[in-house]
Parts: sequence; C-alpha cells; structure tokens
Amino acid sequence: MMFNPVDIILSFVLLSVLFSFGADRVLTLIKLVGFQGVVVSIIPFFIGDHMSTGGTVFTLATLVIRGVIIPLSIFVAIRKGAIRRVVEPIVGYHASILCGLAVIIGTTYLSGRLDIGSVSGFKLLEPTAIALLATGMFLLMARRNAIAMVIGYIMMENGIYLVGSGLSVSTRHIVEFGILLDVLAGVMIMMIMAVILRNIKQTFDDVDTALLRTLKD
Amino acid sequence: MVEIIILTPFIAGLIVFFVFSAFSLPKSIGRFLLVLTGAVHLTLSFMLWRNHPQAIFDQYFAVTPEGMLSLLVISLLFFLISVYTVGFLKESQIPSESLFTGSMLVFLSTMTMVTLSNHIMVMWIAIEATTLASAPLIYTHRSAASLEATWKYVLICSVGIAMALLGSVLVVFSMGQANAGTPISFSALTGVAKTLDPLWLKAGFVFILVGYGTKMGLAPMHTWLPDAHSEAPSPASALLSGVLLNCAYLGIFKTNKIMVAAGLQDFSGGILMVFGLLSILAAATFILKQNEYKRMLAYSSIENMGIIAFGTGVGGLGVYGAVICMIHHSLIKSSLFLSSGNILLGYGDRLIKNTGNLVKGMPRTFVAFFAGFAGIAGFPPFGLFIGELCIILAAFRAGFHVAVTVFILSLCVIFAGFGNQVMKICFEDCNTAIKIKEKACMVWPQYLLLLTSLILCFYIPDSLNQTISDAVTAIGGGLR
Amino acid sequence: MCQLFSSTCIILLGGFLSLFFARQKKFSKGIAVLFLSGGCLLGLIDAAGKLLDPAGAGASASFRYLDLFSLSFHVDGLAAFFLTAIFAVSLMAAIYSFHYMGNEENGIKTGVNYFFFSVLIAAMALVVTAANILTFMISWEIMSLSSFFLVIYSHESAENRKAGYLYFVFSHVGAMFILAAFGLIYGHTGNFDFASLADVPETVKILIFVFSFIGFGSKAGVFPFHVWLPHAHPAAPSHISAVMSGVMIKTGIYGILRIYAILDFHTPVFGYITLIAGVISGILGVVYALGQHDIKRLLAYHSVENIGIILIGLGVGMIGAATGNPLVAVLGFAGGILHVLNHSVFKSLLFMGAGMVLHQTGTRSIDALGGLLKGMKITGTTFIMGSLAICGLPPFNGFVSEFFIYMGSFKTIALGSSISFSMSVFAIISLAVIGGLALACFTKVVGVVFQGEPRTLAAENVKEKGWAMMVPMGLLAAACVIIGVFPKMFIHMALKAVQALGLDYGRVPVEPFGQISCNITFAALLFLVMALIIMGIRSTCYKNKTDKNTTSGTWGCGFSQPTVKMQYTGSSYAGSILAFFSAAAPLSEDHPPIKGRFPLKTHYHSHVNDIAELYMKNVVVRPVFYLFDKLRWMQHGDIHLYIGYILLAIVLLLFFI
Amino acid sequence: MIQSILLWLAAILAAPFFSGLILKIKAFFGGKKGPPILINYYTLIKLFKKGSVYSNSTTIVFKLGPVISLAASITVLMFLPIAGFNPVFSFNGDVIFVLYVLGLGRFFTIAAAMDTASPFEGMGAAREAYFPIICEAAMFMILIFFYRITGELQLSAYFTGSNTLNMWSLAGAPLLFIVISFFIILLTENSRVPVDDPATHLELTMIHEVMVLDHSGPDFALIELGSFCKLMFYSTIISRMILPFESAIFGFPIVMYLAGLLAVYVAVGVTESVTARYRMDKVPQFVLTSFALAFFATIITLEFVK
Repeated sequence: MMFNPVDIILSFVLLSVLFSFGADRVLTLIKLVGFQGVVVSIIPFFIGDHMSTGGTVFTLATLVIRGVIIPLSIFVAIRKGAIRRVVEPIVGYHASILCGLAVIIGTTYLSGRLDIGSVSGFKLLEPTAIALLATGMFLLMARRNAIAMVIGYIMMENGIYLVGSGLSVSTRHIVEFGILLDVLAGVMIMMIMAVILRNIKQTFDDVDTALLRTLKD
Repeated sequence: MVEIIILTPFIAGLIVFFVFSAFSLPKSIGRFLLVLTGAVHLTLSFMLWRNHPQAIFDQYFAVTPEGMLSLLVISLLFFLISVYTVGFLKESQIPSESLFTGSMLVFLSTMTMVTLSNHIMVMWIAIEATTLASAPLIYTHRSAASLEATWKYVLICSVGIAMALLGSVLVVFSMGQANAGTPISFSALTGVAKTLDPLWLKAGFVFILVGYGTKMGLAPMHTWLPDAHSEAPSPASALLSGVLLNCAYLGIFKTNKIMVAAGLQDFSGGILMVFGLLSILAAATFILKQNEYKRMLAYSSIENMGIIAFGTGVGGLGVYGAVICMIHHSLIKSSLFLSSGNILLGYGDRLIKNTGNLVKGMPRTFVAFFAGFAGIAGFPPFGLFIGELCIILAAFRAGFHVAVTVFILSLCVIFAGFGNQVMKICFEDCNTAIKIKEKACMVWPQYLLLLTSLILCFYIPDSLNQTISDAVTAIGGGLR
Repeated sequence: MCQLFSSTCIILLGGFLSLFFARQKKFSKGIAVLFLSGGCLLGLIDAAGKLLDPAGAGASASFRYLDLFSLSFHVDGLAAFFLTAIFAVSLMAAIYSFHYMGNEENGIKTGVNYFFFSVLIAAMALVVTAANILTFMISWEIMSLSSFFLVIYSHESAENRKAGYLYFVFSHVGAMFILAAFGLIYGHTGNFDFASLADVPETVKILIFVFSFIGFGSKAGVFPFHVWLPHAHPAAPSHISAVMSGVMIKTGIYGILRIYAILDFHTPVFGYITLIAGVISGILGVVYALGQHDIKRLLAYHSVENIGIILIGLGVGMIGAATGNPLVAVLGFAGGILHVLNHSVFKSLLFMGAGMVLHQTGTRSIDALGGLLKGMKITGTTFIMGSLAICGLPPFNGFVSEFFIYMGSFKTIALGSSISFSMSVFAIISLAVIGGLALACFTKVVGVVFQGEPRTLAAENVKEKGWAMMVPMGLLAAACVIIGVFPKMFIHMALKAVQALGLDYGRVPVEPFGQISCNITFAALLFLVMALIIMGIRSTCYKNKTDKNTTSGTWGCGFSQPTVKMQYTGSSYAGSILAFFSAAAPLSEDHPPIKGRFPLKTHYHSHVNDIAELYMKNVVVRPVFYLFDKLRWMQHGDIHLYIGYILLAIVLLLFFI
Repeated sequence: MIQSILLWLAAILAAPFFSGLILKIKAFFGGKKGPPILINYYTLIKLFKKGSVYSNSTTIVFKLGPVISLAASITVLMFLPIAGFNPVFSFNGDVIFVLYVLGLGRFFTIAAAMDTASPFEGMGAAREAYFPIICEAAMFMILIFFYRITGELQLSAYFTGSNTLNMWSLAGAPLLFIVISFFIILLTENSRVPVDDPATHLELTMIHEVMVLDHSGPDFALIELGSFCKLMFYSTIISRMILPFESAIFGFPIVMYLAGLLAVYVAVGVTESVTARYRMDKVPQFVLTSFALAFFATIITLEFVK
C-alpha cells in the first residue's frame, strides 16, 4: 500500500520533531508536543485488524490526555508564574537542527537494521518512535528552561507510547492498559512539576535550571 | 484478599491528608493514626506471610517469596520509623505535617504494591507511584535546596522509569507471536522464558536495568540519591534508603529471574556486576572525603546497592548473600538515618566538622549510631557481615578474581573514609550545646532495628529461612 | 570441649554482669574480675590438661548455623597451646585490672571496658579453636571490634583516637586479606571447612599463603604492617595492652601456622618469606624501640621485635620441613611456638610493670622518671627480671626459645644448599644483633626509669600499692624463671603443638629435645650456683666490716654538686646506636641552637621516624586520595549531564546485546 | 674431670698475673720500670681488705653487678677447653649459652653503672651497650665458620685435642682471618686500646673503667677479677688457635698454651703501647672489620669445605 495514511501522518510527526529541535519558544514546543500527542494516540486505530471496545476507550482517553490536558496544563503553568518564554538552549539552534537531522538519519538506519517494520507493517512507525525518544532526551539535556525539559519528558513518553502501540499487536490491550496508567502517571508528574515550577519561580524568580546546581560534592 | 494491605495505608493516607487539611484536627491524632496504620500493616503482612491468600486480581498481584521478604522488611521498618516519627515531629517544625504524614502513608501503600505486584506493567506503575508519593516527602522543608533535590529526584527518576517502561514493552514484545495470550506476569514469563526472543529480551533487560537501576541508585544513574536523602527529613530518608531502594531492586530481581530462566544469566549477571562495581567505586569516591554525614550515609546506601547487585550478578551463593545484604542493609541503614536525625536535631548542623563528641553529648544515640556503623561496615554480630562474606566467597568460587579484587579494595577505601568521619562525629572535641534531649521513642526504634539485625545474624526462623531460600533458588542461587 | 565453652560463657557472663551493674562501681568491678579470672582459670586448666596428657586427642564440636552453614570448633595441640597462653595471660590481666582500673571515673566506662575485655578473651579463644572459614572470620572480626573499643577506652586525647582509627582500619584491611585467602581456598574446594587442599595448584597455594601472611601479619605486627601497633598499645589501659601485646597479636601467628598446616604444602618459599619478614621486623622493631621516649610505645615496638624472632623460628622450621629435615623443622617450629608462650609471659609482665609506673607517677615518658626502684621494690625487681627475659639471657625463659631457634638455624647451615645457608646466616646474625640491641634497649629502660635519681617531681618518692597489681607481676616473673630453668614440660607442650602441624613425620621424636632441655637446666643451675658462691664470698668479705662501709654522694669526677639534670637521659643513651641505624630510622630533631652572650632557655626534642609509617603515608594514602579527588567532579550538580549519564549507560549497554 | 677443674682454678688464679704482664710491657715501651709483676694480686688483696663506700643513689643492683659479672666470666671458663684438655662441662650448643652468659654479665655491669646516676658512668654504659652488639655479630659469624668446618656447636669440639689442628688442615687460610678478627673482638670486649684506654685520666674517654668508678672495696675486687677472667677466656681461645700443636710429651700442651697466652698478652701490650685510642665514632668501623673478616672467612669456606 503506497499511500499508507499512517506513514503520511508519521512523516508529519518526524517534521514536527525537526521543528521541536529548532524551536526557540516554549509555546511552540507546547503546540508541537500537543500535535504529536494527538497523532501518536490515533495511530492504534490504524494498526491491527480489529479494535476491542476497551482498547477504543483507552485510546480515546489517551488522545484526550495527550492532545489536550497535558499541553493545556503546561500552558496554564506558564501563565500562572509568568515564566520566560525562551527555551535557553545549551546547544545552539543551528547545531540543534543538525542534531535533529542526525537523529532522524540514525533512527532510520537503526530501524532498518533492526527490521522491525516487518512486525507492524508500517515503515515509518519505528523511526518516528525512536526519533521521538531521542528528541525528548535531547530536550532534556540541551535546554535549560525547566518547561522545555518537562516537554522533552512528555515527548519521550509519546515515543514510548508509539513503540508500545506499534510493537505489541498481540497483547495490545494489556499494554494499552499499562500505557494509559502511564499517561495518568504522566499527568500526576505534570501536576507535581507545576507545583515545583511555581515554587522554583517563587524561590529563584526564574526557572532557569542553571540555578539548581547548588547540591554537589 | 491481598489488596487490603495495599489499600489500608492508602485510605489512611488520604484521610490524614484531606480530612486534616480540611478542618484542622489536633496533630496528635494524625501521628497516632500513622503509628496505628504501621501496626495494622505489620500485622496484615504477617498474616499474609503465614497463610498465603489468593489475590482478587491474581493476574496483577501475587505473593512471591522475594516480594514477601521485602514486604516484611517494609512493614517492620515502617512501624518502627513511624514510632520514631512521632518523636521527630514533636522536636522539629514541619510546615504542613498532614501532607508529610499523608504522603508517608501513601508511600507505604505504593511500596507494598511494588512488593506484591506480579504483572510487569503493574510493577512499573507501582514504582512510578512510589516516586510520586515520595516527592512531597523530600520537599518537606520547603527550602531552596530541598526544592532542587525534589526537582532532580522527580525528573531523573521519571526519565529512568520511562526507560523501564520501554524495557517492559520490549520484554512483552519479546513474547512475539509465539505465545500470544499468556498474561504478562513475571511468573508466566518465567514459565515461558525459553521461548522468548533472546534479542528483545536482552534489550528489554538493559532498559529495565537502567530504568529501575536509576531508582535503585546504581552508578552512574545514582546522581539524584545523595541530594534527595540528605534533604529529606530523617524518617523519610530512612524510608527512602531502607525500603524504596529494595523495591527498585525487586523489579530488577524479578526481571533477572526471567533472564536466568531464559538461560541468559551470563549476560545479565555480567551487567549487574559491572553496575555493582561502578556503584561501589562511586560510593568510595565520595565517602572518602565527605563532609555531610547524611550524604555519607546516602553514598553508603549506593555502596550497598552495588554490593547487592554484584552479588546477584555473581549468582550461586552470591544471590543468597545479596538477599541477606538487602534485609540487613534495610535494617541497619534505616537505624543509621534515624540516628543521624537525632544528631541533626541535636547539633542543628549537617556538616561533620560542626558535630563531635557524640559519646558525651548524646550517649544513647551514640550507641545506636556506632553500632550501626559497625554493622554497615560489615562487622559481626550484624548480619551484613554474612552477606558480604557469602558474596566475596561466591565471587571467588565463580572465578571473577579481578572483579572481587576491585570489590575488596574499594570496600577497604570506603571503610577507611566512613570510619574517619564516624570517629570525628563520635569522639572529636566539640563544645556545641545539644539542643534536644534523647527521648525513648527516638532511640528505641534504632535499638530494635539493630537488635533484629543482630538476632537475624545468628538465628533465622525456619519459615523465614524457607522464604529466603525459595527466593534465592528461584534465580539459581544456593550454597553451591 | 564443653569445659572450654563453659569457661567462655563464664567469662562473657562476667562481662555482661559488670555492664549490668555498672552503676555500683566496686561491685561491678569485683564481679567482673571474679568471673573473668574464674573462667580463665577453668579454661587454662582444660587447655593445659589437653596439652600435657600424652594421648590427648583433639576435641571437636559443631553447630548448625542459618540452615546453610555450620559453626564448627576443633581443639588440637596447636589450639590448646595458644589457649593456654591466652587464658594464662588473661587471668593475670584480669586480676591486675582490679586495682589498676581506678574508681574515679564513672562506672559506665569501667563496665563497658570489662564487657569488651570479656568479649575479647572469648573471641580469642574462639579464633584459635575455629575449624571452618565462617567461624574463623566471625570470631576474628569480633576480636578486632572488641579490641578496638578497648583501644579507644580513653578517647579524650587525640592521639588515642588516632590510634583507634589506625587500628580499626588496619585490622579491617587485614581481615579483608584473610578473607581473600579464604576465598581462594573456598574457590577451589567449594566447602567452608579447613579441609586439606590436595587438588589446589601450587601457585594458588603460594598466593593463599602470601595473602594470609599479609592479613595475619597486619594483626601480628609484622614489619611494614605494624604501623598501628605502637599507636594502639600505649593507648589502651595497661592490662589491655598486656593482653593485646601478650596474646592478641599472637592470634596472627596462630593464623599463619594454621594456614601453613592446612595448605600442607612444604615449599622453602614459605620459609624464605617468613624468615626474611621475621628478620626485618626483628631488627627494625628493636631499633625503633630503642628510639622511643614513651615506655609503653617502647614495649609495643618490642612486640614487633619478638614477633620477628618468632617468625624467624617458624621460617627455619618451614625450610626444614621443605628440605625434609625433621630435626631442623621441629627445632624451628618448637622454638617459635615456645617463644610465643615466653613472649606472652614476659611482655605482659613488662606491660604490667609499666602500668604500675604509669598508675603511680602519671607519666609514660621515660626521661621524666628515674630512681623508681627504691620506692617500687616488687615492680622494679620483676620488671628487671622481665627485661632479662626479653633480652633472651639465661637463666630466663627468653633464652630457651632463642636457644632452640639458634640450634635450628645452625642445623640449617648443614642442609647444604647455598640459599638455605645464606638464610641461616641471615637468621643467626640478626638474632645476635637483635639480642644485643634488646640488651641496650632494656638497660636503657631499667637504668633510666628504675635507677639513678628521679628526674622530675612526678618520679619523686613514688610508692607502689595494690596487691592485685603486684601478685600477677610476681607470678609472671616466677614463670619467667621456672620456664628458663626447667623448660622440659613447656618444650613438650610446644612439641605437642608442632605435631598438630601435620609435618608428615608421624610422631615428633621427643628424646633429643629432652636432652636439650636437660642441658639448659643444668647450665642455668650451674650459673646460679656460681653466683651464689660468689655472693657467699662477697658476704664473707663484708662480714664485721659494717663500720668501714659508708655511704655518700656519687663521685662526680670533680663536680662537687652534681644535679639530677646531669644524668644520662634515655635519648642520649640510645643516640649513638640510632646514629648507626639512621638509614632505617631517620631521626628528626628539634633543637634551637644556643646563641648570644646570655643564651635563653632552650630545649631538645628528638623523634625516630618509622619508615613504614612514612611509606604508608606517601606511597599508599596520598595517591589514593589524589585518584579519588580527581573522580569527584562526577557529582557536579548539573541535571542535564545527569540525564546524559543515563543515556550513556543505555547506549553503551546496547552495544553488548 | 679433676684435671679440668684444676686447670679451671689455675686459669682463674693466673688471670691477674697475665694482666699484670701487660702493664709491665707498657712500662717497658714507656722506658719505665713499671709496677711489680704481681701488682694485680696486691691490689686485689688490698681491696678485699677494705670496706666500701656506696652512693646514696644506688640500689641492690649496684651490689649485684660485680657478683653477676664475675660469676658470668668464671662460668664461661668452665666450658672452655684449657690447653686442649676437656673442659669441666660441655654440651651441644654450649657456645650459645656461653655468649649469652657473657651478655648477662654485661647487662648487670651496665645496670650497676646506671645505678649511680653519674653522667660519666651513663656515658660509659651507653658505649658498653653499643660496641658489643657488633662484637656479638662477629662472634656468631665466627661460630658459623666453626660450625661449617666441624659441624659441632660446642667449644670442646673446636679446641680440645687435635680438633684445632684439623681445622687448620681443613681451612687454614680462612682461619688466619678468624684469628685476627678474634683478636679485634678481644680488644673490644675487654676494653683495651685502641677501643678504650683504661690508663687515661679523662673519664670522658673511658668505657669500662668509668663504669666502675663508684665501686670500691671487695666489690671492685670482684669486678677486677671478673675482667681478668674475661680477658683470660678470650686469650685462651686465641692461644689455642695459634699454637694448636699436640704431642705425647708430658706438659707439652701446657707449655704450648702458656706460650700462646704469653704471645697474646704481649701482643695486647704492644698494641696498647704503639697505638692510640680511636675516636669514639671510629670504633664501630674498627669492630666491623672483625665482622667483615669473619664473614669473608666463612664465605671462603664455602669453597674449602663442601
């Protein structure tokens, strides 16, 4: 099947990955992560032949949370404590974009070698998942703004979700159950993060994590 | 009816948190509830141990020997720590006590869930939940440092746990089409381990090891641990170091069980040994010149986790040693953290150089602290000695001569550093006025913990011994 | 066996009771002394009985432990011999402590001290009877722990704390080495018992021996590992120093012998290692002792020296066993083992004497004392006897064992091989030099501490008191003479111990050694008779001359008003000899020169540096600290890199899949 | 047996005479008439008649010193074969006993000296404690040499009958070194020039004499006698080594022995007359030469005696 809808959507996700490498505003990142959330949550509908009702419920719930609640809550968090909008990169934007390209190439190569496509039947599924993971990691390591780091974490979760829903067709319902709980956990983390962020804001009147370097040996 | 033991502390925690924060009841009731729940939990877990009941959701929960062991340890520790906490709360000012107490209880329930969970995903969720429940504990003091510690703790652990999730997914994937429909419970997977796809199983193990290893405090993922342990109030640190790390270890233990059943123990064992040695070395690096005693204790926890991982990797008698080490480390280290809490309250300073002459100032704490040091350093009559002995002998038996040499040498370095600091705290001249008087409820828990370890060093009741040997033989441990 | 256990239990019970009744000082002390001495006496009778009856078969006992292991004990000749020494010295020390432990400080401390004292005795008894790895390690570590608490008994002073710390670290590291040796054994046999290691390859056997030698050597105080010893022994109360120096460090010797026995591998290499280690510790130990100003430190260094002598004996024995020469083997081993007993007797005697001096004058500094013999008749006399014994002079017990070792070494010459020849020459000459230096050292102590005139107020008109302190000294001094004049029984004990080493010669022939002991007895008596005759002559000369005998001041060679300041001090006494050994014992002096027409008050301090200590500091400790300091950047507090560690770990691991 | 005891007594009694000889020789070299040949006997008798003056600082040890030192030197004479006849007593390993008994004597001499609280005596004691250490090493080296040759560990095995002659025939050249080194030991142990100068008037430079400054009367007599006997002990050995000849003619060994003794004492006297005392810090090197000679000899025997 040449015009495989999944692959087409996923190619958009890959594009968003590139954008998120280059994004310099937190808001942009939020939008991107929301988009990715929506996309990765609808993927299961296209995979596998039939969909159990339970599976459907799980998937929809995931969609809502990933696509709406999490981005909104971050947005609210930013609004509450007037947090700076720039992501304060440790690695510069151009370098970041290059990294992004490298990541995408690497992931494609890796998935080609591992040849997982045969399992799910979609070429781009695995590269995208791994790319999302890598991007999340990248944001966590290369952005000083706490919000950006949180978003990186969410992006990683998206990647894992994609892996989970893509890989295990056979035992999907259990995985999805797990994943849903994972998402809930993600939400809880978001709440805690929000608390912490607000307190960080109160304590340091900034969320630049460079300030959080006092505890060391 | 296994789930009750999970729910009881959870409900109690919610009650404490919401009810007390809603209409301000006297604090004493909350403290009483804390101790009460601890007692109830202890009795419940004993009942659980005596007569293994079936779980309602038996595909998610089951009573396994290793889980049972850590559950017993957890409830004993929690009870004693809760008794200590009463005295501790009286002495120290904590901003929102109801939050503290509540999250301690919820923390307990999540950890109980870890020990009882038999399902990969449930295990993962439980461990994630422990992170969430313990985060408020670390942030109790509301200071900048504690904030930073919490931030690091939550973020690093979440990232690690995410890795663990990926690992779990991969392990599930390794089932492939071959045996669809088997529940994804550890027991079932162990059953069908031979048919699993080794490549994905290995990958899954790697991710799970790194993930749960982050939580367990294996180097180089240990970075959050000293900050969190030193910033949290002492009862919380005692819980974190004494129990939480074991829970994370439980995840690795169960996964390693699958690996062994799949005949991949060389791979998994090798990785475990490497991480173990790294952790011990890291601990040695930072204990040698440590200037805060709580951080020192935290690093010593890293060391002991490394020892446990090493023993598990060595296999054979080493696994037995590892399990023994796990039990005794929990007992001794929590007692040490409680004593360090007394020291902190007494001297009002975290730095070693501002403490001293504990033997004169707080004699009863001194006894507990020094005995704990002797125990953690692996001196009989404390049980950690047996564990380390078994691990070293097993390593020689298995022929890992280089590894065991590094192991022994770094243990020596750690002892030298630890001993130096402890001598300073206990005997160095110091003219600080002690701020608190040692109440019975702030020393007896330590004494009881140490006494337990002392007794378990010489006599282990047969039923408990049975449980231990079940847990050990499950992953190919044993005397030979 | 049960008698041994019951005596151990009595001892422990005494400790517990004294801790329990610590509030009532007198009572707790009394009850502790009562139980400890009673238990020791019981054990002593048991062990000595085992040694003395010709057909004394070894006793064993075993208990199940943690369902997997077993705690097993076995008493053979070797164990019984060491038990005899342990219980004898502990008995004396317990009695001595009754008056030594003052009532002035709070009772808790005394109670704790007695508690750990009892634990130490029990642990030592278990160490020498332990029959498998686990039992041995448990009792060994408990021994180290309890003795550590005894060392830091008076932790108020900084150097005592340092001493305790050093001792703690050394004993732990030593234990780790022992554990490594046991690990190698376990690795090849796969069971915990001290089984004979027939199938173990010989290189591994040598490795095992070296490890255990280092481990046990660090407890025994063999040369480079003795650093803790001169710090720890002065720190402890004197009766504890007597026990530690008298018997506890001998458990190291026991360990070496036991390992040698279970290795059952007679290679000269073991002999060479042991002998050379012995020679070095012997000579350097006594040289450092000569340079000390603190009497207990000096005695501690003499323990290093005597451990050296013992090791020389054992080394000769090992060489003999390796070359299949039973006479040499037995002479060497018997000499070494007998010297264990002798040293424990006279060294505890000397420490008790030093303790009495410390107790009455309050100072340990040799150059602050003087003329104590006038006030302390018994202490002084017994101390002089102890000094003669430790110098190995007839007719005292030190001579007997050294005589054996000499005989063994001379017989080694005849073995022919050039290396064993050079070894024996090495041994003999060093024994001679050690003897000479020890003589110099103890003439210094006796001369400066007990003779001459008091140098400071502390030493003026000091009296000795406390029968409980004098009786043990008297008994030990008597033991020195008895063993020195009638050594037959004790030599048989030592031979019994040698038999336990399993030097496949079947039964050790007793006859030649009986002859030797007869000779020693004869010669000693001969000398005593001569001395008596001359004393008789002397007294006849002085008969009805009391009017001619007068007393006056010492002839000052022209000085009409000699002052005590003009006496020769210990430092000046030892100075020239130390200068001779300055390569091994660098002397650091603090002496501002006298200048100006009206020079101000000046002072002179000298300190002999222990090269082992310097070496440890510069070559072991510093590099370790440097290395780990370099690694400390790892915890830099930057969360981004922390997350990077996680990623790194995963990526690296993924390569191994 | 009787014969041996008689010889032993004779040796003790003759000891002062030979020491007197040394004085005579020194006087001769000094171009003086010198004291009567029996001077030492007169001195002893005079001293025995006298009473004693005791320092207030002294204790029982001070009185014990002379007794023990004399007892030591006459005891060792009992184990020494005189003129090649069997000694009074002898057993395997008696050499070690002999050396250690001499050590015992030294211990008490030093202790007695330290007892007087006199700075000079302390100085002497320090030297007395120092130099014999090296001497003992040399002595044992010589012992090793003898053991290499005879395989025995008793004096009688070296110096009775034809044993000494056999030694010469077995290892003559090295034995020469031994004789020299033994002579050096003799000078040191008996505190003669060039190690110590008994005749000097400055206590700072003495070793043995200064240690006995405070002894007087019979005590001093005992000490003197003891030192005479000690000198006798060493010179007997040397005389046996240099004139080990045996013959059936009655009295031949005695004559040989006396000749040897004469030679030794003359040698001592001559040395005292023609050499000066070394500086104290040079003495150890001097004594070490004796050790070196003995060591060298022993190494050579590795070639001689297989």
